[in-house]
Amino acid sequence: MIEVLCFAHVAEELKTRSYTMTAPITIAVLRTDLTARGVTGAERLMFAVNERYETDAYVVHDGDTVAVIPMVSGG
Amino acid sequence: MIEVLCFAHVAEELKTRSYTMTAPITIAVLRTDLTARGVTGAERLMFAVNERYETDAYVVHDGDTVAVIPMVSGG
Amino acid sequence: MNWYQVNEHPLDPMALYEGVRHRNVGAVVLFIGTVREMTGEKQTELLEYEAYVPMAEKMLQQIADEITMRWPGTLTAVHHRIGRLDIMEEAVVIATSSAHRADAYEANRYAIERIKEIVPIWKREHWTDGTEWMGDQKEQRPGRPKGVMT
Amino acid sequence: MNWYQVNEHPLDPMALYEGVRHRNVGAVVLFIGTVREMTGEKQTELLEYEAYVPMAEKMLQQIADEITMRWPGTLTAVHHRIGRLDIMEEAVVIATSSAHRADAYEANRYAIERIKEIVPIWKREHWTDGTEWMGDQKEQRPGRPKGVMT
Repeated sequence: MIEVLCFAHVAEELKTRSYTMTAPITIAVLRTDLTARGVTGAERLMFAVNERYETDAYVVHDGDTVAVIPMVSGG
Repeated sequence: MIEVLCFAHVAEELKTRSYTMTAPITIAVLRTDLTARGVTGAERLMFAVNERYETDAYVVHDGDTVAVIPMVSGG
Repeated sequence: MNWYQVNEHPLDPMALYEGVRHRNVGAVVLFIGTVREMTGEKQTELLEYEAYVPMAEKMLQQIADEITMRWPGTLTAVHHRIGRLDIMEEAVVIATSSAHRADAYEANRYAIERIKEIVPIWKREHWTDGTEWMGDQKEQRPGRPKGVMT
Repeated sequence: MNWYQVNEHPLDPMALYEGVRHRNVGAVVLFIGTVREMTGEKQTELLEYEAYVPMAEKMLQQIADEITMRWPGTLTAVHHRIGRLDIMEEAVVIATSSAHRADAYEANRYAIERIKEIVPIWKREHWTDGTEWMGDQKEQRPGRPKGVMT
């Protein structure tokens, strides 16, 4: 199992701050799944695994924490 | 008469913070006079008349205040 | 002082200033981002910031490390506030220090630009006519954010 | 607060920060110049600043006016200290504020560069091996300093 953390508009659209998925799974599949769950603009989301940015081909394993990261707007 | 104000190395070399000269006089003549008084690098000094920078051709008149301005180094 | 901090406490610019000073510093640059009321015709009532805190603090540390590589001897401290902020409150303070001013200025500017690229913090504008999560705009491209060092 | 001040009082960066803030400011940049101990192999014991005070304050005002012309809406405050300063003491504080960060950064950098061109303030280094008035170097050209606006 992996934990997927949600923030900002993603958390609002999913009405949750986290959910779980079965591993192993690629970020590309997580992205597709987010679209299926009704998240807008999933093709533009970024992802971090264990607090590091990773790209679509990355394989997430059991115990990893994935964060779905909309375009940041700090500062 | 005009008052000539001196700062930094100029004040030290002349051992005074001000002196007077007879007007009208150009800045070019004031510059030459400073060399005659023993100021080093007088060709590189700047001058302000009544707190405005002026160049060699400027004519200083009675009652004006001239400041001899070595290269600045504030900040 | 924590040098890289993301939390709900009001910011103290002087704490960061004091943190980056030492005997061989000749120049300190502080950037303070504050909540602005008007953006064109739109009026902000308050801002709300949310963060993925542990990763955000790690990314701030990474930005400071990038600065040390690019401008050796330059120190960087960054505090970012989250939660609800009123007009004029401080959202972010960046302090950079170095022997010479060029490094302190350039490093500081670099830090804020990098924060806006890689630090997982999100801003929601509470306009007088509605709310909006900022940043999820068409410029965004999938995958690694622009300029992430690997 | 006096916005353009040259005197012997210790500087208070937060006073300038508070001075340039208002509801439509999104970015404040502070530059703080401090007395550095080492310059290459040379060791500074203290610095001594001297100024032609009334003209120096007038030139600081002129620099702020130049900034307003180049970066409309940007506010600038500058305090410069004179007299004897120990290592780590503040010699100059420049605060700039604007709606957007680019203007605040650029205006601040512009201010310090202009101060070093036109503001009649002189620094004497007290090195461990002697004293030296800085600035009277071969780069200087007679007449109007580089970039003076007429």
